[in-house]
Amino acid sequence: MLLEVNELAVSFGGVQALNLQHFQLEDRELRVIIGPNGAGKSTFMDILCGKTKPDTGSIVFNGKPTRGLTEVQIAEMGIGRKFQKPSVFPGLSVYENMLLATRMKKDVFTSLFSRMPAGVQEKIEAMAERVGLTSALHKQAGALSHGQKQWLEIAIVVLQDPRLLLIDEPAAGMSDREAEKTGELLLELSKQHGVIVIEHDMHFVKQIATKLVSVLVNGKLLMEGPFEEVKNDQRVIDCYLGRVNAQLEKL
Amino acid sequence: MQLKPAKLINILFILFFAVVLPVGNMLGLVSVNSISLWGRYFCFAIAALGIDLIWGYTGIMSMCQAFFFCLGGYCMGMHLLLKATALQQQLLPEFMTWNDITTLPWFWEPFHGFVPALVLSLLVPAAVAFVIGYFIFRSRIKGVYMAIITQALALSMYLLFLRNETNLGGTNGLTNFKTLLGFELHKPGTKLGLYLVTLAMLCVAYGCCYKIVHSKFGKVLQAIRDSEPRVGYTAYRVLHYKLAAFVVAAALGGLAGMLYVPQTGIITPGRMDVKASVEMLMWVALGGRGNLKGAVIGALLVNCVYSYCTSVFPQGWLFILGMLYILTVLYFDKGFLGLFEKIGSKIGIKTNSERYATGSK
Amino acid sequence: MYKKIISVARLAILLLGSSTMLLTACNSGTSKTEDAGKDSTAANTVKIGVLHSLSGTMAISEVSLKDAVQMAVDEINAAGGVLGKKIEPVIVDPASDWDLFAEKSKELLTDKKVAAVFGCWTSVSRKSVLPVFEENNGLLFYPVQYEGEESSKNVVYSGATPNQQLIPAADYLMSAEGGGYKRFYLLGTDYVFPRTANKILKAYLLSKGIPKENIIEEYTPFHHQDYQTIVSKIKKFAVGGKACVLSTINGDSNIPFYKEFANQGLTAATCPIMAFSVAEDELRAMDTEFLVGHLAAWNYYQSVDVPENKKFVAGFKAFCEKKNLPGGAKRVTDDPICWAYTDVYLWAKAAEKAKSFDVDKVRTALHGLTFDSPAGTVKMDDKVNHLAKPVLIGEIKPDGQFSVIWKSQGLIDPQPFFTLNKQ
Amino acid sequence: MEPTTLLTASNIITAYDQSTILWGVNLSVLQGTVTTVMGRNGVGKTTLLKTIMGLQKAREGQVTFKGEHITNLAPYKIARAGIGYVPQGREIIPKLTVQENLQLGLEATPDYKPRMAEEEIYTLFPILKEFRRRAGGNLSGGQQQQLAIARTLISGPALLLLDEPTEGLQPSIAIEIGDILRQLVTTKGMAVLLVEQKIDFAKHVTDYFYFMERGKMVKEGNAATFDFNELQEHIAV
Amino acid sequence: MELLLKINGIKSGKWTGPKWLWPVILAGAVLFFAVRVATDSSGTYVQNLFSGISLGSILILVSLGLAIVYGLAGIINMAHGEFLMIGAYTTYSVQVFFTNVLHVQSSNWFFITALPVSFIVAGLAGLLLERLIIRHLYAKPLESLLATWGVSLILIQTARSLFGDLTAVKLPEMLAGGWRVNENLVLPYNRLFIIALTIVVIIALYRTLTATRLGMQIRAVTQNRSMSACLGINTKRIDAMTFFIGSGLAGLAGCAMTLIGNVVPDMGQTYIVDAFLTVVIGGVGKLLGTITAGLGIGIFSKVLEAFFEAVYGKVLILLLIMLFMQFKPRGIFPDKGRTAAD
Repeated sequence: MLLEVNELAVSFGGVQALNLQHFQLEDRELRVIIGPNGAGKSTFMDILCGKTKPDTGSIVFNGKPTRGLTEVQIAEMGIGRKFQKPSVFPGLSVYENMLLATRMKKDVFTSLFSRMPAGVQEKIEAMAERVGLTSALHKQAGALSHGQKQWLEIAIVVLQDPRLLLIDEPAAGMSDREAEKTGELLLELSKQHGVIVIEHDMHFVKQIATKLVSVLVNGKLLMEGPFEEVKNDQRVIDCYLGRVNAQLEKL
Repeated sequence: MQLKPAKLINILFILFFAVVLPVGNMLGLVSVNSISLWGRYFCFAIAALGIDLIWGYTGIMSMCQAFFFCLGGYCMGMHLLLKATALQQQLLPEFMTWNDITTLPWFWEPFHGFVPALVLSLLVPAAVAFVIGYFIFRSRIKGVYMAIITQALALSMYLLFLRNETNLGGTNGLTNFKTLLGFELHKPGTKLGLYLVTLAMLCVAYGCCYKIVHSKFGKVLQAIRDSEPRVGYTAYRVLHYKLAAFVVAAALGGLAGMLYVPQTGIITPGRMDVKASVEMLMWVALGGRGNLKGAVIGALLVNCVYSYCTSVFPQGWLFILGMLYILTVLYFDKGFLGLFEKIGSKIGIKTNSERYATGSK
Repeated sequence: MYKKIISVARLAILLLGSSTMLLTACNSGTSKTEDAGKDSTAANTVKIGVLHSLSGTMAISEVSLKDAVQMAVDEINAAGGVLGKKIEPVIVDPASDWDLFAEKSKELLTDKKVAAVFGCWTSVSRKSVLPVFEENNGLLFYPVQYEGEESSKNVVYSGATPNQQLIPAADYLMSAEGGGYKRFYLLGTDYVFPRTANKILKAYLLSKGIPKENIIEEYTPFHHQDYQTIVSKIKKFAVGGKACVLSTINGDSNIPFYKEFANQGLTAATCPIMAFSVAEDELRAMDTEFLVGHLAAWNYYQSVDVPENKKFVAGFKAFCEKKNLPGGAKRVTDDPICWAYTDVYLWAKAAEKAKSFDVDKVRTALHGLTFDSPAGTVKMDDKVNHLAKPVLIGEIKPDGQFSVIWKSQGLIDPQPFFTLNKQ
Repeated sequence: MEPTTLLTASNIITAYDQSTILWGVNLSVLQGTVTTVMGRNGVGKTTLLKTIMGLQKAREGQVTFKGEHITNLAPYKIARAGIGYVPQGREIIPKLTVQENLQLGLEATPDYKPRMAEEEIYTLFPILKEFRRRAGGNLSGGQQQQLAIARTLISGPALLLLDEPTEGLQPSIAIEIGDILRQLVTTKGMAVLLVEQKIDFAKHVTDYFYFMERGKMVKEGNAATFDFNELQEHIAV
Repeated sequence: MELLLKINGIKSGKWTGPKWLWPVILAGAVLFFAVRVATDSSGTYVQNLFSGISLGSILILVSLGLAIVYGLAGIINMAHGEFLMIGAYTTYSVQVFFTNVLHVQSSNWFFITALPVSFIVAGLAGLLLERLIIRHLYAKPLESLLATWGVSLILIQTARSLFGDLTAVKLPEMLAGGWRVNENLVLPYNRLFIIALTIVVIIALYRTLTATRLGMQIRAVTQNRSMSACLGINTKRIDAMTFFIGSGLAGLAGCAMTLIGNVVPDMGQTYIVDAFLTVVIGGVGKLLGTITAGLGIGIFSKVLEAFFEAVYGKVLILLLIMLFMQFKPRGIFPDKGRTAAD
């Protein structure tokens, strides 16, 4: 078990944003989380990566609890996060962006004095190839298009070589072709890493949801199951198509 | 190929200040006064490099850099004053006598020797910066809060140094220095020597900062400026990096102050009031923040303008300086250097950072 | 496009505004260079430096001194100059920045090669330029009362030494005529003059048999504005009777202090303040009702009744009006202004006597020189560059002037290094 | 009588920095109708409304309202011209009371007088009357939604822009809001431009549909003739 | 140090100790003071308390304008102190006008006139500044800090060339002297007036912000700029109005300051850092926070000053503030919620 979450709850200004009874993820599993806006999907990721401190609950990652740790400590344990709004280092070049992310010793003195470990350059170039940024390697990251920034951020997260990747809406702002490529990349990544993806685009979900899909509604887990089952679940259809359904209210 | 004009400028700069000016001085074309003026400007330029590192590259607006500058200055000043006192065969510096102090305060003791003074003038500001920085960065104070807190800190330290009870000379500060390592400070030769040492230190500081900025460490600093949370998620300890940058900036300030004192002949708390720190920030803003050359040029230029205007427009220089500040912030957010580049690109010269500008289109 | 026009217009307004401000500010500055430059071939003029802050915190006090120097220069030039040469003042602004004082003095001495420099107010500025003058053998005329403990051959100190101001004031307060005060609150701004002054006063008072517990010493920072706590302390102190305050409070802290003093119910009758740093110029534009009856000790007041002074006061007012200086004909003279003015004459007289502008010769000629200053006849000491002069205790009147209530017998010799046993 | 065209947007191109969101959108709203734009997340529906409102500058194209150009005018001018805007997330001013929030709606009127009496609004939304002294930020989502609509109604706009009004609302309130919208359109002759993802709600209120994909209108038609099965396919899976 | 923090229930900048502790400490301090005041025969404590409230009210007066300007526009106005100076010089000019042109002998009238005039003059100066410079720096606090620093240099030097020297304003007759509580305790009328003025200003500002159309517009724009625009509010006009009020308040403070101090070109500098601290500690843009912080700093300073000398009191206060920011890096009343986290 890579990740196990129990009784996780957080509220902002009195509004319950997340109230998760139980959530777990196997190693090398790709999990898709869907749900309407404001369902607490991003908040869940914020808590996992340490950005938001939960009010109650336990998170056990790789056998170790992560509650109370800082973002850096959690990142060091091997959780990488890609945000909904791409967060890269706009002032640095694409190459430098990737260089900073690459897994190596990251303390002050190493950064100041050590030479780059062998193989990093190749690793970065290979990754650039993979995400289609080879030609843009020496461009400033701030000058990239939205889609390219998405790619770059994914590259940054992957280069960190985390055990668990948290990917928030990777296909937003991408063309169908690009989205498909992203999906392929995610599938490939899931062979070595645990991956959690938040996504709205059902085409994309269909492509990558090889195992389980979790549905979050109003901060609670509505259901969990294979994509076909989720797709045909009446409650899920309701919450995506807006048909009135009393079951939703009982949650 | 594109690096060439930039390198050329560097070489011209060093050539002019390291060869032309000193030779001119020896030939009697350049007055000793201008030599020591430039020597002092170089000190400011070193401090400006530190500010550029912490503000321009890391994006932390520290408004107590002048305090670090003064810490370095005071360390050197204490040494010089003890030497001068010994030379006059007195036991205590003059100001202590009229303050009814009979024995040398303990914290003056280490400054009898030149080497300890040298080391301490770098170490003290660095250590102070470490303590302050630790508490500030740890509680994630940033942006405006950082600026105001450091400003308040500078103010309180300024008030403290003004007091005679601190045994650092009060308002009058430390003055009446005679010799440095046996050289008489007022001799033109010593002045030229100090000028050259300062120039050399400026070059060394520039070189170090250049290395820092272009190392991975420097990239992390810029990353912190651009997107601090992302740096955390990329498993860098932001606190450590900020702290390191702050300490280096403080040490550079200390170095500058240390070199400044023997050339100016006085160090007073007036150097570290609220105004002083803001002015230091303005040098960097005017020169072009986030660019080491900009910091150096800004410091040199603003101080030239300051010296010139206070002589030529004794009552109007504040308007000139104030206007310069406003216009810079409003119109050239990349400072003089940005302006030069704009002009340069118009007439077809492509400089190093121009590449970024075109890249962003 | 529209936006562009707006922004260009804004730039134009900003530039226009700044240049007009600059012009108005430089107005007085340019007029002086015109005056000086009228008939000056280089050989026909002799340069002097004027080193007074025209901006920054000290400008408030120092600008008047610059005006006084200029007035003296104009008068001397109108009378034919010195040794047949017109005086050309080189005015720079050290901007209340002590480092800049050193820089500017270097510039004046080495680059501008001036014959003498008239300037400085604060001790720290004097200390800052002192090495420069000693290294380059320049001559600085320093017109402000100071703390002593210093006597450089390169500085002419025309202001009072401690014994020319503090001691007579203390004597007066302790005398039956002055009120026979027995309890003293020494209050000052925290810098070298008040510190030294209070040290001297304390030693002197102790030597006169005042018990230690009847002397309180306290300092506030520069620009201190809030005197509530201190005044309430004084009030408690004053309850014991026969108490007075010896104030070396500097500059802009005085008004808040006096106002608080009056508002908490203290008066000159119950507890007078003897000030060593409050002069007419500071009281000029001010509501003086709080200060009436309080005392000061100086060597000169505008109200001094000698013909030279009448001429000087009238001349100064006319000068300020003619030059369109702020305040115009309402300007007043005071002790430092008087000495700043006198300094130029002393220098001119010494140069005439020495028949040279050479610093060493002028200095030799200065010694023993007498001059009919606005304060009366004063005499340069034979050995040190200090003036022997009268000491006057004045009481503040409602119009911001002082009425002289006590005058020393003859001239008091300067004593830069104060020692108790000599008194 | 043939209803007149109230708002037209022609060939609108809008971009944030480098990425273009709207690629030449055409749309018109008739007086007294509810026009709905449907489409998945991120196709540019919200950007379209923001462009009409002047919050986002159109790079190309024109917006006309009541026959006058309002392209890229300052938002407050557009509001005063008679367009009310209820954004996604409602954007209630959180620390103002309900009543104050309502009063802010008057800013869009030239004489600061309500076009719809406060009482009338309270009859439409009785819950607001009950909570009128509460801070807007303390209301629940549905209440905020009602407040946001009421806030624009008070100035009597000719056109109401609604951005996903039912998002996060409990169904009963969603229906209520739909009913109110219909009521306004039929009794007051108001026009509504609605942006929605939920077909059921949209179907309930809409006269004319647009379907949007990747910054362009790809399909339009009358509510009566629109093929909803195809649409459902598009939106859901 | 770590240990100390742990004992106090403080970990990584966040208060994890019992919630009731702060109120209890506060109540204890108040109780302590109350007992001291009640048993105080010499008037020292009342005097100190009064001094503290008086200083605090000055700080509040100076900071209020700063707080609303920062809250609305995100501008750090380093020239705020200079608007105070403008207000003071306006008062001085009004006095000169009354005595020299109108020949009014009573010194009460000029001051009563000067109060509104200084508000308007400083406000207009602020409006001009907003039009020319600030407008382009909204939501860029650090840049605005530098630009307004330049403005402050220019304003100081302008005042110096216009007025030249140390000036002071006559104290109005009605405010001379003090209220004699007992032999040891005199509360000066001018300070009582400033406290009263501060209360009036707070109430007026509060009324303006809560009960007028302008106030509602200001609050709306402060909280949600773009939505306010969509509702038909001309946000630029509101920005200008806010700047007018903020600067005007500084002018009013300047007018009040003439009661206790003199009028000098750089008088604004004396208070500016303290004012910034007040705003920051109060929680940026929170009026209640500003008021609390102003009073707190005022009283604390005076209490400390009674035990230490003025300078050490000040240094100590600054250190305390630094320490305070460790636990509450966003002030007494921080913005809550998700957005405040980064």
